[in-house]
Amino acid sequence: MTYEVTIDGKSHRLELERADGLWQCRLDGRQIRLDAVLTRRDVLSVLIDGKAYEVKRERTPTDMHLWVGAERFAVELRDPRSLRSRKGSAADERGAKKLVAPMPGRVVRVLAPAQTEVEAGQGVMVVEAMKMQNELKSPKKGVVQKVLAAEGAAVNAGDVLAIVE
Amino acid sequence: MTYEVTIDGKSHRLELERADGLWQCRLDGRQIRLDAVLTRRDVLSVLIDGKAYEVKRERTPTDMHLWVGAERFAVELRDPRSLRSRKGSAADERGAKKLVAPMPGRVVRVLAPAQTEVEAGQGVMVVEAMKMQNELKSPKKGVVQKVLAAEGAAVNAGDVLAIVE
Amino acid sequence: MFKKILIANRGEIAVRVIRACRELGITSVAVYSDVDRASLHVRKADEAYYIGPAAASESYLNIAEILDVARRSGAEAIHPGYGFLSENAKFAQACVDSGIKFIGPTAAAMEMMGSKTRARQRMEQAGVPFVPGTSRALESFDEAEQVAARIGYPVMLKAAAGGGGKGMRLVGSPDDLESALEAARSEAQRSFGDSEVYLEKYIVNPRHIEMQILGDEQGNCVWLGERECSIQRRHQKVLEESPSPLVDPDMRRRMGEIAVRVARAADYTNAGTVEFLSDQEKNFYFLEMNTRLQVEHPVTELITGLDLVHLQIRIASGEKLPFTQEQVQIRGHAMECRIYAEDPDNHYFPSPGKITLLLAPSGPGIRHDSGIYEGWTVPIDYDPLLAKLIGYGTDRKQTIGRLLRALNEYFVGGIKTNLSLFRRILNDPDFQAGNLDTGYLDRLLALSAGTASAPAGGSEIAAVAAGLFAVLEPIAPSSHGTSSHGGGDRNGTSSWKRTARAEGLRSG
Amino acid sequence: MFKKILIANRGEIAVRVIRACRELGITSVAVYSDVDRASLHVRKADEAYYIGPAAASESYLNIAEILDVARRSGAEAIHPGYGFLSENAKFAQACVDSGIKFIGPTAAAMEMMGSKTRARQRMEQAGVPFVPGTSRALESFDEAEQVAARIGYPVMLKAAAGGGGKGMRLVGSPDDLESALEAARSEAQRSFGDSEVYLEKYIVNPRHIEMQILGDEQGNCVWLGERECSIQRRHQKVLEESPSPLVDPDMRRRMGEIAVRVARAADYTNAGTVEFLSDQEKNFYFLEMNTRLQVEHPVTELITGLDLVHLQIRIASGEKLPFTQEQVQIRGHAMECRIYAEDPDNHYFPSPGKITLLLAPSGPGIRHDSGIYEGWTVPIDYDPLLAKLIGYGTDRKQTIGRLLRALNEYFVGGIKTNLSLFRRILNDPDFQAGNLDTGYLDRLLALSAGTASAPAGGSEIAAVAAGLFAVLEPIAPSSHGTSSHGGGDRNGTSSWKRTARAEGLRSG
Repeated sequence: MTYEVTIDGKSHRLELERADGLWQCRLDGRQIRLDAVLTRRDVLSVLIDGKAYEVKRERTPTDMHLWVGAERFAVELRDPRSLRSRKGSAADERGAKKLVAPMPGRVVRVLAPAQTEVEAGQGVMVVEAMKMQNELKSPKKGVVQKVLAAEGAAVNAGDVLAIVE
Repeated sequence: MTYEVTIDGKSHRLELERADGLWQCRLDGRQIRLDAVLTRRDVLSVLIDGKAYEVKRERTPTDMHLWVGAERFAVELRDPRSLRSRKGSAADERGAKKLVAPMPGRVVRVLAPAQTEVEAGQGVMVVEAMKMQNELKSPKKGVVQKVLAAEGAAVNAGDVLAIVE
Repeated sequence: MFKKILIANRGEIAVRVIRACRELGITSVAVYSDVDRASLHVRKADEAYYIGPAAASESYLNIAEILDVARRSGAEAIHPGYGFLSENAKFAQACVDSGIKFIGPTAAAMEMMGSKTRARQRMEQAGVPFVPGTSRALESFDEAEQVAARIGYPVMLKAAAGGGGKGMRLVGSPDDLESALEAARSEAQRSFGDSEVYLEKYIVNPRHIEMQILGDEQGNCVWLGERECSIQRRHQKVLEESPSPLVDPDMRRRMGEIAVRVARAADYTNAGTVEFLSDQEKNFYFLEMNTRLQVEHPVTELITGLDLVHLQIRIASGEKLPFTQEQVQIRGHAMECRIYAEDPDNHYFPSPGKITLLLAPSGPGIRHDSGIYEGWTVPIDYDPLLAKLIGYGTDRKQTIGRLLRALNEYFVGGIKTNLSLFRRILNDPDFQAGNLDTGYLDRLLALSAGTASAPAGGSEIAAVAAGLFAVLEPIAPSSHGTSSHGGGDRNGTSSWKRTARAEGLRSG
Repeated sequence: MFKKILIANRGEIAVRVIRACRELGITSVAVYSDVDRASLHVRKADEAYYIGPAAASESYLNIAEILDVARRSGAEAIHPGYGFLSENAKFAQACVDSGIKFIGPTAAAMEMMGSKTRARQRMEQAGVPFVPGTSRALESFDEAEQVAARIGYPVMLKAAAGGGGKGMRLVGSPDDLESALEAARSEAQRSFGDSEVYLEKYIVNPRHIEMQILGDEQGNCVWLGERECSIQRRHQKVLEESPSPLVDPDMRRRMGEIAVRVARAADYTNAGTVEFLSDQEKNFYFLEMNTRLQVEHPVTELITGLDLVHLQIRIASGEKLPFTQEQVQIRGHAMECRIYAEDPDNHYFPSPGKITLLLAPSGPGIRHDSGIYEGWTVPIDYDPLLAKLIGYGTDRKQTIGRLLRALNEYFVGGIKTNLSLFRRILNDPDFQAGNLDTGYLDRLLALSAGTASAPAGGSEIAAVAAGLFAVLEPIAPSSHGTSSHGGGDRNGTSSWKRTARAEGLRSG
């Protein structure tokens, strides 16, 4: 199996192959022989040259992280054989940008309704959770195209709240 | 939804219906109104008239139990609309009987090879686990038709080890 | 002894009290709001009743509804936990009026301690030490000069009508007093329309140290040792310990005796905490009394071997304190980490949501008082305290080692927590040396986090593990971030403001 | 202090020692057999090495392989845990010969205590009390009469060559002595070809009480309080507590001093336990010394506030005991439940297999030392001890209440455990009154289990819940028993016999 893995934004090429009950890996060309078992859901026990690592997988609605001990890594994984391509999202990044709820909460105020011109970093709406208010700011200079959550609405992490173009 | 539920061998007819976010049940004709949520996998929180019950579901390879607090109940459930019928297994019970491994272990001795005549309660084979030996006894008087696990074999809970007819 | 108790709270403290009830053979009654039906306290209670919508004002602060549940369920007493109604004298009185025992002090004692001016008068009469200074406005510069000379520099000028730092001036030497007084007065006039200013000794690097007391309804009162609570962020406690690294047996005895004097002066019954401000020379001054069980009560339980909730219930049921001051044995060292749902990498913003994976620590010297479980969704409506990790050891060093070990085992996936903050504090040499004051944590956080704890090759292992997970436990592509993971976009989150602290959950 | 320690064990005790290493900043090295790759001790260790097939003789008892791993990994010391190689003097010596520190007593001390006759000689010289009687064969009826009169009736006659009850006779009064002696002699002759018989005082309703000691390599030795271990089934401990309900401060001091005398007579170092048989009048007699850490060491840790594994490691690294006998503070009450994978409804047969659901207890006064996790498959190859649930409280009653509360929270699904046995013991009035002896548990189990604890309507709730589960969380029909659930057929399982106890894991 071959994967393209991005760890904290840095891309790696990973080849994995089973060998005598162990795993033979090539990470960016470098050979690593290791022993790995899934101990329980989302918890992997990895042994490399006698060193033991407990790796935890964390999934949130918006992203995936792996924890090696107490250290956290943002992870993206793709199988190069997969048909899916990155171009779509790359184009997204250039044009319209989405304002995404970073955590569940409730919209308490819309600061920049649709069609408002906004500067990069200007507040678009205020979301409250656990008695704290979070002002969500425009990721770019542009015009608010749509506001997708009204005042008083409950939102989940990962919900698109507005689009700025 | 209507079910036939057997609790510790006793059969009950259960009708379940959602009503205003709660559940309206009829158990053997008696009305029970209750509030139930699945809190995590296999753990149900049930409220009936203010009383709170934590019900745990336990699945082993051979059976299913529900625990209400510290009390354990053997449970069978069937949907009467289901096509499956009980006749097959009922016939089994009358004719050939299976000798089933009650837990994982290793066969250390076969006491009654195939074609041996055995009395009810006579030892058929010995299985060892955790340094204790368990003599599995014939469930009926008859002849050992087949022995399905050889000496030294590892067996799992629920495996059929022999058939006596 | 009571047969049935209602717990007017939620989260870890409700679970804590439910456990105490079960240990004493008392039936526990939980209450819950719309978003708490699946909460751990409802799972663990013997009975549970719905009391209203998510908003605390309509559920956990809804006195009428809670008393109605108490009556319907036949509860003889109510434990308020901390926060919510725990320091609400009206609620305590309403319980009495309904013939239900409130497990805590009387409404009168709560009211007295709740009024700063009445409390100060009464406590000064009882000989309780306050920060030296004038409690009234200064008449003249001469008076200011005399008072400052008497209490010693540095001193702090404060606006009598003030708050929020307006009209405050720190004065380091006599030369600066006159100009500072004028500046403070004119700023006070501009800000509050009142130029009156008073003067207090300025405590350099103060420590927040508090004393646990317990009084029965027969007039017996004991102290149970101090807790150092100097590790604070935005005036909220983060980590507490007992004994305090500062306090020696003599200071402990003096502080304990004064705390008992405070309690007696207020006719105080049940569990309470007397808060002091201490300087680094072991002078300490009365701040206020918390008239309830504190979040951090477990550290006192571990060093004394007592169960404060059992004792609260026994006292409320009319029992005498089962021991004397001399029989209290303080042994070992305990420390509590408050585990919050908040993101340390992002200004400690709250992080409610679904807990996808939970590995809880256990083993020697570790107590875990938790209100969460794997698969539960932390609601957006309440305080972000998830659980408390409490360590006990023979001495402070062993306790720190055990907590670091437990933090290593502890994992909460799906939401952000402040677990990494405790790794940082407990590994910090200044903390380990016991050099604490209320500014400690802000100073630590102002430093860059550093990368000392990162194991070599961690990112390589993560890369390999990502592939292994994909092979061994594939997950649906929709549920993880194969596309851009910019959802938690750092640009998008900023300038959180705490809006309300009506429940005061984090203060104590 | 050591930098790296190898733990030559598995299960909960390996996890326990790994935790201590991490708390002390020591790198831990685990070893594992074929069936333990996914075990908790491998997950928790810093390093882990394969040592052989499932059979203990080829892995956890494989001295050559374990020493090879120690050398390859650079471990400076080996902690043997309990069971396996922990009381193997050859292993202790092989460690020394390989330049690796064995964390425990010297091989010489282990050998001495391992030999009953040498140990008895040395201990009698040191004035350690044994059960009164003749240690040699009786010469004549006259001698028997004199000895019996001296030590007092009842007495027990025992075959010198004997065992298994053959040639034994209980004698209640002088009138019965002569006929009993003749009967015992002829039975001994028939059974063993040797008619020699000796005589001992018969202890009515004996209690098993043991004393923890700790000695450093500088010659200091202290005792740390007793543990009552009278709750046994088939001579295996099930529940232990400290203090013993029988022991008063004077008896504790006397027993402690004799235990220290035993240790000194054997030049004993590190942690050890001196076992005594006690009668109900507080007379106690030396039985044997266990030259290792005991399964039940946590109860001593909780009442003393000390960490015995930390201290074992410190002592082995050459440190002096950091406290004196006078500084040991015993406070509160602790009790341990040994959670085994065995079926209480079916003669306590072992029950290995996959753990499908695990709810672990926590909170005030609860310590959970576990070697298991949800999703793990308990292998068929080793001792069925899964975990230890240890409770601490201000007094014995509170400790029992806390354990009952914790047992209520504790759930292990997929395999059978003896959790219900502890509910029964802890709720039993005789146990609560402290009326214990080594026959207690057999008597309790001989009574029918009763149905006192069954809540009314439990089966109705189970019936409704079965339907609710089917709607809310349907599972594949293959994985639960919709067909006849006769798999665990009661007829099929019987007459288990314990085959070997080479590792002695359950003995203490």
